[in-house]
Amino acid sequence: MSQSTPTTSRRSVFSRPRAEKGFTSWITTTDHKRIGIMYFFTVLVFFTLGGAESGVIRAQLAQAEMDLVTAEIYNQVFTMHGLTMVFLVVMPFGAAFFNYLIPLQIGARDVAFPRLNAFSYWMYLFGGIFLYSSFLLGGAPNGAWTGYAPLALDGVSNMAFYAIGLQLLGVSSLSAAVNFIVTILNMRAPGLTFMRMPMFIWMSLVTNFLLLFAMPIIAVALFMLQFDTVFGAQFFNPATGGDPILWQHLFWLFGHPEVYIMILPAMGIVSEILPVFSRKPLFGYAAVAFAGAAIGFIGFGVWAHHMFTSAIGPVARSAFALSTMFIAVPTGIKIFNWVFTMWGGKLRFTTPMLFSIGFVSMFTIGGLSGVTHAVVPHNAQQHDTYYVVAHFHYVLFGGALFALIAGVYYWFPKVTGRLMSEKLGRVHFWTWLLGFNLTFGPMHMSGLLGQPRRTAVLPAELGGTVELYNLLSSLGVVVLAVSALVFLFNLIASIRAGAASGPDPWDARTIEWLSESPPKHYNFAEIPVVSHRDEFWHRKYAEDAAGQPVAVPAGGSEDHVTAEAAAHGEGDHDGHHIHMPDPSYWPLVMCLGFFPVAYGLLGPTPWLIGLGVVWVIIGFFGWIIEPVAEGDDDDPIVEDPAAPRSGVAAH
Amino acid sequence: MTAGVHETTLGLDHRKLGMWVFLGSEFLFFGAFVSAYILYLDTTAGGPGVEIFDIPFTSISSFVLLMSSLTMVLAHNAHTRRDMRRMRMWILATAGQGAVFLGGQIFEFTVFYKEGLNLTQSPFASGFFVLTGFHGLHVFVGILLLLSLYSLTLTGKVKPDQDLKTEMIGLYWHFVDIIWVIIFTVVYLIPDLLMEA
Amino acid sequence: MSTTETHDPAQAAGGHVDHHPGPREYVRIAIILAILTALEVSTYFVDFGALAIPLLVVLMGIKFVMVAGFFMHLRFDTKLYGRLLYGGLFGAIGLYAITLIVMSFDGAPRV
Amino acid sequence: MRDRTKPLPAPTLPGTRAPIRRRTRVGTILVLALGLFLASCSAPQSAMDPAGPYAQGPHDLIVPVFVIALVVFILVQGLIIFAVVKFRRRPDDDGSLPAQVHGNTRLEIFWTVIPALILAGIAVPTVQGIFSTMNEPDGEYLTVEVVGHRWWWEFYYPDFDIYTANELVIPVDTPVRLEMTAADPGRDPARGVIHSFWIPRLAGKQDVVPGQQTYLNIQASEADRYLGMCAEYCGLSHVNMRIRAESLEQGDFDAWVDNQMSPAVTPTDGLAAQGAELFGVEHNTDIGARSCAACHQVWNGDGARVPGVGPDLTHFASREEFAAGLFDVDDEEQLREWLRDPPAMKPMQPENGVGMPNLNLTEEEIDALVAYLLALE
Repeated sequence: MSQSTPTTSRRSVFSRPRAEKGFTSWITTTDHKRIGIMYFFTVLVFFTLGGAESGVIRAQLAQAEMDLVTAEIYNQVFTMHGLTMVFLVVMPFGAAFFNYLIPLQIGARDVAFPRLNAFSYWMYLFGGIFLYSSFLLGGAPNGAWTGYAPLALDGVSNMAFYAIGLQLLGVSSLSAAVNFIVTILNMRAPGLTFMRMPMFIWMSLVTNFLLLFAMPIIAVALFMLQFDTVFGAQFFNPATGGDPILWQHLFWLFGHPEVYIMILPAMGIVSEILPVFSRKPLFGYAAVAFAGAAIGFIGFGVWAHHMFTSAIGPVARSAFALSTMFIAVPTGIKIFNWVFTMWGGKLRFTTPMLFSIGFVSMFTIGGLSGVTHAVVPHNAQQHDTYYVVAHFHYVLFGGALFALIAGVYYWFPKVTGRLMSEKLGRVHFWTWLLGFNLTFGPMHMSGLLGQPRRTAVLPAELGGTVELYNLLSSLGVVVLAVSALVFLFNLIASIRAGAASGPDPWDARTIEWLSESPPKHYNFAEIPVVSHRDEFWHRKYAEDAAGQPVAVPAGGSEDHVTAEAAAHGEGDHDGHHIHMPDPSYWPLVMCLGFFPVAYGLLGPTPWLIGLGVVWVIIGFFGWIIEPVAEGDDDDPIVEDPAAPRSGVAAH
Repeated sequence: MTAGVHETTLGLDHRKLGMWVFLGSEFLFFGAFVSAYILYLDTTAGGPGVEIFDIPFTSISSFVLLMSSLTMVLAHNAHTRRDMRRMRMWILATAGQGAVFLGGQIFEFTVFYKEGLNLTQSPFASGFFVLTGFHGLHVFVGILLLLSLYSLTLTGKVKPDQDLKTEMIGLYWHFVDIIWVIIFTVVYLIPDLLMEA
Repeated sequence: MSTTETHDPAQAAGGHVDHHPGPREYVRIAIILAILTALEVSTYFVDFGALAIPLLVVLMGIKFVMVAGFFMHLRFDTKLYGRLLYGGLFGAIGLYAITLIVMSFDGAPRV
Repeated sequence: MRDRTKPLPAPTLPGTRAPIRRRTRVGTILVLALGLFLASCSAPQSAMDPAGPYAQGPHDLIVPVFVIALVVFILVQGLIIFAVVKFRRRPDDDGSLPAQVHGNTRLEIFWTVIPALILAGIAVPTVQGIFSTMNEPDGEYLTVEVVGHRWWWEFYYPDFDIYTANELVIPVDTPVRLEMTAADPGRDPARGVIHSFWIPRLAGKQDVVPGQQTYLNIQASEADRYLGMCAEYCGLSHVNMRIRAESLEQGDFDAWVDNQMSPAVTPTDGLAAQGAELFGVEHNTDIGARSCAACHQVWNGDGARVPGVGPDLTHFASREEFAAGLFDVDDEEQLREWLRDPPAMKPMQPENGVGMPNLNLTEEEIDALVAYLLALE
């Protein structure tokens, strides 16, 4: 294989697919933007399922002693609601943004390992399908998303699906984490130092390090659970001296970083949007970045605050109370920095801005109720009640989801070249805010009034006040459902016929807006050279003699290409010389092999496991020996001196 | 070797950086199993405990695995010198020693089973078998990687100037070895001493 | 982090073997490792008393560092790799040590 | 500890309530937050309505924390609202950029240090509170052994050798230390799962773990009936695992103990005698799959009291409710329906070894058993 004539003339099973349009092009794609889009639409599907499950929950609890569904079904539904929203919605929603934005924001043409990236997506999709197939195969897991042993060991809990399904999703997250860490560390545009990185990149880096170190822990916990349930091991079985508390430690050693895995990307998104629509730089960039890193770091040291009522002693309770209170400090720093980013600005209330402000406001509530949990003696009253349910929905719905939706509105023009309807966007925001607070606000009260979580009916003995709050919550879900439909309609209508956005609809600050909208598959005709934080903004504005920023006339900045020139003035770069990773079947083929392995492990069914293992190994070999169209990845790429630096992405 | 390396931000190869990132996370994986093992050291439910270990036997297989790191690094060294004949020889030697180690582990497991220590016996037994079993799985994957590397050099798919591929597999192999350095001490030697004391 | 950014790429590139030891040194290191292992195993036959366990831990540490430093080339490669490896190692030791301490000394009594 | 009678008036927290009331005018959200305090007394299982020192202590700690949280909430939301109103782009905006402020070190240090100080202030009483709620009570206290089963609670008074179920009878103003574990079936921890013992008005919750012993202190200041529930998800019938604590004045409590310590009287004639025969009480062992005595103990004075797989029924009719607080003992029809098909009344998994199976009793058998059970005063 040489640089000049690719080997694509010989077609064989190992030839790489070449379709650029249609179904094949999507299932074989290694383009980070397409994978990001696939993540997003898969998330939408699972969000619909998880939302439907929450509808069942709230319908059952709308009034006391209802029996719309049996306790058996209810327990499956609330378990799957938790699993879906955590592992199949919020986490991969973040991954959708990582995929689409990280290369664009750091001035790269793709991620470090494009095929591994496709692999991560397929593992996510198949993990989700595997989990949901349990509904058809004897019932979904019903041991709650925390999977506490020994209840999870009981066959009636169907938790083998949980142990194996989450394992698949964990493989997806871990490989994605390696990929994104290498991408961010090693593929930044020239001049893009750490302290010039967009805040979303900072938060992505922290998040992926959290994933990197948290996923192996849950992998071990799940292996132990699976060995206990399927092969009769004794890790958590009290009968032979096993300790059920070990599960709780391992689960929350993963589970608390997981909380920050879900919220940090959202914080990154908000840190991008607020400056743009305030027309000011992020207030205290360094403090926000380091607070994010601190949250990630301390986030590993607070896990036992989920176990304050468990079998742990007063010393551990005290120590973890202190560390938990401590983590409120960096979180507070961030909130004040966001508020002061708006301070003195000229705020434009576009839909992404509304959702971002909503995030800061709602997340503050979740943060404050979080601090109250650290008051251990009273935590014993709040724990496992609807007060906790309210708290984590304020963090994950009012926090993470608000920001992720803000991100959808904000980067929609980047992805499609069109704008979403602002009018519908505003309707969506206000109904979303109302529905959200109506649903989860009353839960604070019903929890403090003694309503425990995970109850298949609302006991009448809790009293009329609790019933009233539950009815309000259930009404809130109706509002949320309507609001979600508005969003969905807006999304589809705007994809089809949204107004053209142009390359820079928001007067943005970061370099993803230097590329066209939607970006060409190689992202940048020429890799931008970065000399400032908020590089794109600095290319558009310069300071006058008085230090006041003024717009630079198009093409006027002496040492910079302007936005328009960068986006359109491709000159001699028409993309033909840019080598991009080729599509590949093998990530998909390899991932398919995990289906027989996973179903085989349920039984266990040895031949099915064997079939799957052989399949995976074949897929792996196909992967490593498939030809690379423009020369093997170890060969120097020299034929085009102006060729991209980042074209060296391993294939 | 790779022109591309000089063009990355840190001047590092993506794949090697990726391998190190992954290896860093593996400590969290094995660490959890080791912790469970330590926690359940005395939890034998009336079955056999650490006294069942045959330290001399395990020492020999540990030594074989340790020495496979030497042949691995020699294979890499030969590859960097473009000496593919030696490189293949050392690769085979490494895989062979890995196989000897695995064989020893299978033998050990069989003996333990016969003496009444099996996975379902006690938390101690589960901790021991699953920890060393997952290590064995890592060795097995390493052997597969070595054998495919070997065959790919034969077919010319891995070329003399691609010593990075050997280095990557070497990193993985050495990592599996240093994990065993820890396991050998923490799982076998120290508990054995504690039991005598 | 800034050190990893400013260092000379040529020094870090995986293919630059000029700084790496040759086969002779590798064999020498392996011999030392073998001796250390023999010393470890000797605790099984010889009674070192209270010193035995600290000795084993130190020997384990030396072996670990030697394999990582020489065979995995950490001594000759960019510091970032070492930080990733030891970051993972000490992170794991810290987290699991706390877990074991909490479970062993501040847990509930068995019935 | 303060004296309170039920129903309770508005909470009596003099120092803290006045400032809250003043802030109600700030906005509807605050009204909602205030409602949290006001409404908290109107529910029978409220965690904000302490009735004993082990609930009062945590309550006295959390109320100031709620107030601090409310102040921070008002501050932050106020800042947001102020910024949104004040700094919105005006219609007559000239398009110029606002001052490009990148940060302010002094401000940033300020909002790092102040929250840290506030949290340090909360941390001290928190740690004190942890130890004071978990330590053994000072002075004399009553010990009760608690076993969490799927899905009912077993109580054993070692001082009196009394077994009872779901209704925990305690003397007023006496600390009670619960020694808790979980097991299924019987007292075999093999298949026990984690539960959590929670009577909000008496104390916070504490998990109940199979194979381990955990402790919880409770104390009631009033003779009253307190509601509680299992608070850790424990499978199918988690919601149907209620707890009742009945606090009695010391004299009433002593009388109750005397009654419970006495053996059950086996009726000698009539329907109740047939019921006793069906129950299998005289044999007190398994005399066939449909014998009640295979699972339920009715101690008639022979031999030692031993816990059964199911709730102890020695003085069944002295309780107010059965099936873990779901049904009234007084309601004969509910008892009948229960005997007809227990899993239909309360989801259970007898095929999985937990819960009461349907014994396919005839109507005559049910009549006899009901008569017998209601005779077990």
